Amino acid sequence: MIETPKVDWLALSPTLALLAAAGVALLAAVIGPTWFRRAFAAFVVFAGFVTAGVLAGFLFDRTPNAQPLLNESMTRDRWAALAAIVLSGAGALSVLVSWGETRRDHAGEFYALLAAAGAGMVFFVGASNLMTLFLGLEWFSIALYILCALDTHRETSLEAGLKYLIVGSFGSGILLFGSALVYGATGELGFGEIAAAGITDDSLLLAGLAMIVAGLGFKASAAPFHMWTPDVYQGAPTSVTAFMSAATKVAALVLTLRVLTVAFPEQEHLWTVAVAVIAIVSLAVGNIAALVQRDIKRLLAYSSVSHAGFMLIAVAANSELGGRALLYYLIPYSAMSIGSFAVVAARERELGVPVTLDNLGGFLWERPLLGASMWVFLLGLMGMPLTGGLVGKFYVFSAAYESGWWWLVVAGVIGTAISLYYYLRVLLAMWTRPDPALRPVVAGGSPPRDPLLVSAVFAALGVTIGSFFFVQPLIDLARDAAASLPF
Amino acid sequence: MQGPDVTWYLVVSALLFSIGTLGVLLRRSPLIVLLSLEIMLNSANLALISFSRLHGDHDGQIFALAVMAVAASEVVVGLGLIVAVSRRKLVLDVDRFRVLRG
Amino acid sequence: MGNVLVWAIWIGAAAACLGSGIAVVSFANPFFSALALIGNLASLAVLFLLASAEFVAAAQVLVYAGAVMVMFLFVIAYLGGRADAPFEGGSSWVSFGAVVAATALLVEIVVVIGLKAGDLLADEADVEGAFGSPAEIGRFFLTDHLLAFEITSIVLLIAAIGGVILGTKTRAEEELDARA
Amino acid sequence: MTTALIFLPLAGALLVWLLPLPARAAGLLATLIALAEVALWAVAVRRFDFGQSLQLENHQSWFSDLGVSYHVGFFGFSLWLAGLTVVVCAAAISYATWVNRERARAYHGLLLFLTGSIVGVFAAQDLLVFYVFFEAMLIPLYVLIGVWGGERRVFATVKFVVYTMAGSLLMLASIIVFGLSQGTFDLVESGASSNEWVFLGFLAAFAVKAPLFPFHGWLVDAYRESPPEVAAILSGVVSKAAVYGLFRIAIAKFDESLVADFQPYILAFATIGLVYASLLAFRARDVRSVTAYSSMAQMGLIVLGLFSLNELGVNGAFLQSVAHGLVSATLFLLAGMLETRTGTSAFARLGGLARGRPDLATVLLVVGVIALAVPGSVSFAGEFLILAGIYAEGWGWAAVGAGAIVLAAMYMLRLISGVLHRSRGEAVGEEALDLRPAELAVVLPLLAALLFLSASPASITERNFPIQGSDVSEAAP
Amino acid sequence: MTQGAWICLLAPLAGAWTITVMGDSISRRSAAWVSTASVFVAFAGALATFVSLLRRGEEERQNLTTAWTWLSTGNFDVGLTLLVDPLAATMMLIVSGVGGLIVLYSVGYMDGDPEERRYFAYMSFFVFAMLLLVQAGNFLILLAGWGLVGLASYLLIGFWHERREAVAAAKKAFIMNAFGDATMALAFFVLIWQTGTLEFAGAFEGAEAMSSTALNLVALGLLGGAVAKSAQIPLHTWLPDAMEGPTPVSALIHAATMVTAGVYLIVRAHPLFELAPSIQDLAAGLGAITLLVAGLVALVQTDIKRVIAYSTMSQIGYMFLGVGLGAYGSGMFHLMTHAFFKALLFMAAGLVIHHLAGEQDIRKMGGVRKVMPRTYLAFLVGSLALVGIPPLSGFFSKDSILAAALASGSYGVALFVAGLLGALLTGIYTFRLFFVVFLGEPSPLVRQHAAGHGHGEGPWTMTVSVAVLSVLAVVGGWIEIAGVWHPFGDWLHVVAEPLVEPSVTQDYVASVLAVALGVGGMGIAWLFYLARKRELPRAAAVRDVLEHKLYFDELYDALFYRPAVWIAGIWRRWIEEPLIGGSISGVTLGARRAGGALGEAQTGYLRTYALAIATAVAVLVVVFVAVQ
Repeated sequence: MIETPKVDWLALSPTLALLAAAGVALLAAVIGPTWFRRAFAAFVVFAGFVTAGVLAGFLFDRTPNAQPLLNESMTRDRWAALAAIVLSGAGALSVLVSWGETRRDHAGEFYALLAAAGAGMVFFVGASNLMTLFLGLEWFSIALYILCALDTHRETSLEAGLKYLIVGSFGSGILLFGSALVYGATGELGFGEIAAAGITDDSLLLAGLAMIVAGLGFKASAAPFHMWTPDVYQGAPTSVTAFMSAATKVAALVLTLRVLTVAFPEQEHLWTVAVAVIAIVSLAVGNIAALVQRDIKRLLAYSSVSHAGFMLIAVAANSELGGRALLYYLIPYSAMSIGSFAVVAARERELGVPVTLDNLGGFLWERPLLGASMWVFLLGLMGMPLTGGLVGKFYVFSAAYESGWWWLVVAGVIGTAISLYYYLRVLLAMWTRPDPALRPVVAGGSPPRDPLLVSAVFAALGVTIGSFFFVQPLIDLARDAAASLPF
Repeated sequence: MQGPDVTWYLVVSALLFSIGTLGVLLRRSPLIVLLSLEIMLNSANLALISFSRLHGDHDGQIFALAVMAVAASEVVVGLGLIVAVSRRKLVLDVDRFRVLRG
Repeated sequence: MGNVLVWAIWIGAAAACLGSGIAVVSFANPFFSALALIGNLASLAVLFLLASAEFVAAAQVLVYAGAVMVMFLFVIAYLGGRADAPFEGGSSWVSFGAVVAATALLVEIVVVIGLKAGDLLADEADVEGAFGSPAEIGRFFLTDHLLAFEITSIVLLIAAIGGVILGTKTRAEEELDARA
Repeated sequence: MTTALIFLPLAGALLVWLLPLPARAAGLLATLIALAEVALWAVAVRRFDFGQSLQLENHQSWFSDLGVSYHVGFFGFSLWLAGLTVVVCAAAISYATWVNRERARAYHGLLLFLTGSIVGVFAAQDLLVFYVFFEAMLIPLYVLIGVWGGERRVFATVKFVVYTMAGSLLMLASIIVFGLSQGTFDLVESGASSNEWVFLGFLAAFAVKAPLFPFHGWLVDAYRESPPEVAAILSGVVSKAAVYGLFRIAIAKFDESLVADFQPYILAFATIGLVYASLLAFRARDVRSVTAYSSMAQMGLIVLGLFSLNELGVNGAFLQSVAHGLVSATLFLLAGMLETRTGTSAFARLGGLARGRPDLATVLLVVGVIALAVPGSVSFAGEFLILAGIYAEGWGWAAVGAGAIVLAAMYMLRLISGVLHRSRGEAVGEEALDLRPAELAVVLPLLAALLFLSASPASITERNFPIQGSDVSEAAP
Repeated sequence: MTQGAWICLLAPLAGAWTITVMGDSISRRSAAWVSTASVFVAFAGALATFVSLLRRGEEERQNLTTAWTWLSTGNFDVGLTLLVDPLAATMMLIVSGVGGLIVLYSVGYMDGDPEERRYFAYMSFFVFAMLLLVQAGNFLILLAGWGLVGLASYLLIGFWHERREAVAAAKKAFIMNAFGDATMALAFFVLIWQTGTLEFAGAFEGAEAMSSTALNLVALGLLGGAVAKSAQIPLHTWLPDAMEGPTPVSALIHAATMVTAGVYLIVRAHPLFELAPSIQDLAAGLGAITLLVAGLVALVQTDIKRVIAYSTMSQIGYMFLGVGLGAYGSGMFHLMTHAFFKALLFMAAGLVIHHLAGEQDIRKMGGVRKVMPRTYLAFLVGSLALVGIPPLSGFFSKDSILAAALASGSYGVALFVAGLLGALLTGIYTFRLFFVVFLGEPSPLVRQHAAGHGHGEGPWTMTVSVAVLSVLAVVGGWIEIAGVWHPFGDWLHVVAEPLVEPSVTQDYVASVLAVALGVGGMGIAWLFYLARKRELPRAAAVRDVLEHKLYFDELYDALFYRPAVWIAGIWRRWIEEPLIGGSISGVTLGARRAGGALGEAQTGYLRTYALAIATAVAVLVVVFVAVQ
């Protein structure tokens, strides 16, 4: 007779909330009347994300110290909980952003998949053995593949979906083989057990570790595993891009740090250096490649690559301060990237064409509020004052220096210096006179009254600026969360 | 156990893995690329199973089963995509998908 | 005696497996590739069996070689001639790099395995007959790896939805076609 | 008090941005806010006890784990620099109102934002706060130059950005190293560091901002392309952030032995820059370039004074900072007024403006004469103290500096004659009017301040440092 | 008693300020009168000061009065301090008195000039600056006045700013003086670090303890300033050009007051010079050289004002000679008389120029006496005084200097000879000018202007002041008669104890010789220029050199100006534009190129993306396994 294991429902509650939302939305999409599907699904999924966030907060509160669940299938700790909060926030904002996208078919499914992807990430950040890691990864990846390709009438959307699917499966195949090797070396799947196996320099283990790092680096879109990023970000529906740019990074980076610290403490001397090098490459590639971009989504994609570099610096620090820095950085970063993509979406809808440096002209004068918000977001990505971006960089560099990586600090500084150039091009482009040829056409409806998007932008704005003034509370949260990893 | 020991299983899986890789890297038909991906996943499965045999615990086999499911899902989505693509009367050739670049 | 037989089967399976694998990536026509893959999966199932993973082997044959590949063949048939694509090409350095990278990976993994061949991989646990039996697997799925089990179902569900969504023609597409 | 002084303009900026006012009204509102800021500063001066060191402090923990806190306050000298800021910015804003720049709301908002952040720089007593304001000061400048500038504005902006940000990011790295090794980022609590790389990092940032000799690539284009009032703020005030930083951080927060090691090289670069810029100014082709190079030369002189490391020199440096700030601001504003009349500031096409334009002639003459440090003027007092101070470090420095003063006479007189004297230039039409009352109202206060200070420079030098008669290492907080 | 001093200082400033601020709201005439009044008020203040000083005993004649601290840091501070003592009082009287007369003269002279207001504002400002200079109670304030007079002279030389030459001359004057200011400033730095103060008394005390090199440096620096300001060789080239300014300006600034400031400085700072005797001798030597060279050059000049300008240089050479030898009283005495007669000469010349509608070339003049008899008289008086014919003022002052030279050793004798030669030259060039301009037959130009302009030889303001100065030029010298009485010397005694006391015999020897040579000079001039008994010697080379003023201008041009321009050009072409300016554009270009390359790598082929991943993985694995 099988004694069914005791399941900690609270630990799973955020995931379940999102799954439930997905299910309801899906049902609505199938059975509800047409006019009713979209609104209902959107509302349910938004509510699902909010609930998940609240539950995650509750979880954070109730989890003073980490507990492995179900024979280390997953871990209930504050690290995962805080990440879940950020993810839920990102998801909720993306829902608001996506509302304005006039999608006549599959609207319900769209939101269902969004919720499903969110659920996958929320689960993923808590995963703590190689199997759940792989499954969680595939869970949200597959959802994202579909979302990217959802606008089947747009060739770019299809192209993005196909590229993401193939390259992504390739990456996860490598991750999988790596996991297999690690399993072979240790005979264990759970992170803690792998570390407990106490195998220090086993070539199987190391090869597996290398492949796992690569697989996770792929999801975090760190160079040289980044090349799918610009294409996919550009081709995917903008709201999906917004969600991916924030959430995927959060999930991937948070779990990367967890795997590396929990499962491979003995190999620290290897993976810190590897991560550091990857970070530098990402900084260089992301920033330099962005210099010549004219398509804003593409430019922001490259900038997200460079930001992955920044956050990997925090990972490479491999210290409690590093974890703190990573979690802090993720909060304003998510807000800024979602916000900026939201603004791009708004512009795109009123022009009916992809947004480039040229047709961003005069945006600040036509849409002062959105333009000003875009300003703040870009300044934040630059790491300028009055945005959390500055404090985030500050923490990351501090962590790097504290761990003795002074050359990472230098690299980060240089990267930032380069990045200013292209951000500034966008900033100044918004000030230039509007080109009469680019009067808002009645494509997405001109100008679309989209209060939800605007409110999303303002929420992101609030986080971006608030995280600058109220560092202490955020840092306290981050400290508690980072405390649950073994540094 | 009878027959060759685990090492040889692993060699085979390694060979399969690189064959799959080659397929992904070389072939231009998305269908065949998908098939090659399947081969990669299966090579991993082989490794998992032989390791689980080696250590004598079931985790590897469980993992393998899960991977099977995942592989199936990937195939489903992939085929759906391919169908959608062909619906748009686009040539089924991954090298033709380069509107997005630079 | 039996050992020799096992050896023979193993070698045959392995050879078939590798051969069919090569066939998959080298056939010009996806249809044949798909068929080759079925063979590949089947021969893999044999290897699984030899590695005392009965249930996995069975699943491999039923689920994989059965269901999935059939779906594959359906799609290929549906696409008809447009499924064919030139063998390879594009920029030559990509092909060259591909070969180099793949062989590099192969060599590395083999070397890694070889390094361990002596100690770790030599002494395998001896297991009782029930090892890998459906009952065992099922028990694990319901206890230790409950989550994994559930998640696979979720993943499959999502994939199914995706298949449906991507498979159906949207109104936007229809308009485009109408315009064309 | 200090917080109010910093945030009044920032809040004003928000107000100007948000209120849907017509251009003129927005400008007037901005001007009023700027004047209120000046009044507030006057109150601060009244409250300030020049016998004491750091005052008007506001302290508020920001994030404790790294020991960063919002800590602002004023010393005597920084209070003067802040005063310079508010006055010059008020003049600039009112001038912008008078010339009625397009998109006035954005423009004036940016100017106010600039004002607030500069004041913040001079008030900052925490390294990160300093960095924050230092950057916040640059953002509006980028826009003001890049959007409202001349034809080659983008080029100028890019240069400016690349230089300044390279500098200030180096400073960020230095700040992090300094703060983490000191355990706090508070400038008052932290001790002196002895890490020369950190020192060089700070030095680079301030050398770019000043600018010092090899780091001035952005100077001419930025000063030539930006709107006159922005150039006025840029050269008059923003460059002084470097002075404050050099003194408050590079000198006060590093081991005397370390500073002493670097002193000769810094002095050498400052001197080279002084002569170099003076000669280039002497050959420059238009008013703006002359003013640009001259202010570079002045910064070299000020740095000489700072790194004389004795009270004469440092005190003179701060006096000269205020003097030069007022002078170059006025000169750039005048250049702007010239351009509105003649459409150019090139000497080749100017000349003869003195005839029939007494106000313009008088104002330009007085400012120019003060700029060349005619004995008895405030800038003369400043340069005299600086050179007297640097003389103690070696008569050679003082000799070169004195020579540079002669060069200053040469290029300033060239500027004055090029604009006012000789036969009328082709760009000068009869319709080119004398200064309008509004323009006089903008310029005369600056002029009055200069004349007052010329009558008694001591009113500043007596109040820079609490401990009179001590050597600067004590005067330095 | 110091109120007088303050009134004297501030009245002109107030005048200048009023005119500037009132602008168009007062008429040009009233501006002129405001200025004149302000200067005469200053004169009254000076008189009051003088009288109150007289009332006191010898030793209470030095009063300091401080308005406020001007500049201070640490333990070093400088007040806005005035020093009222006999020397200052004398200068105040000369400056405000002669100044008053000249400003009054300008009222007529500048009548009708469109920018009269500016002119009179400048004039008052100059008087203020000059008074600040002579009343300064410490070196820094003295330097302030020193610079401000330079500024005023710049403004007034370039008053007619449409004239390119005028502007150029003004710049030249200012820059050369700026050089002098710089050397003085350097001297002050030494003083500050050696004595800790710039107060006269304190500095002089502290100087006792200074090393001789430091002292030499200080004295040299001061001398540099004095030489520049007083247009002594080698810093003299600006003065002749300065004649581009209106004639009253030349009279006031470049004859009577400012250019003599160098002499005043040496007397004021005589303790420092006495501690650095070599430098003091240098001063005397420079004076001697200047008086000869200037005299020679004056022989060939054809511009009436330039001739007088060179004579000014040479007369100041006498003064330097005197104070350089320590005959401070004599130097100051000559300064005063020279102020009288040289101002007189300039203003008389001004009358002529004014009458001839601005013509200054003496070759176009002649027989002016016929049309301007009174001017002729005045000019005659001035010339005689200049040559030093008894009993006119120049006689007494110049001879006391020569006597002092005679009385001070072999070096003195050498200088004495130079002085005598100078007297000869003075005679020649002065009367060359006089004969050519006034005697002989009226030239066409003169006849053409014979009718005059309705007001005889000039408006009353001009004639009156000329008349007053003529009287002074005659009687000015009688307050110091060698061997008879010397109140002037005693008056200055407290301030500057002279180093030499020539005996009466030495006095008489000097007088006889000097007068003889002066008369001789007049004779020679008569021979060549009036009686035309002899042709001028055709020493073309010499004449050429003299007409080019010994090529000083060309020399400085080649030495300083051109190199500066050249270096600046080089720097701009080879450093500023390519290196400093180009660097950034190079960097950004490179960055963009790299970006383009990366864009190329992003081919769009998803197979390359996969390839990138595969390669990276391969590398990672190798590294990990290899390093472990």
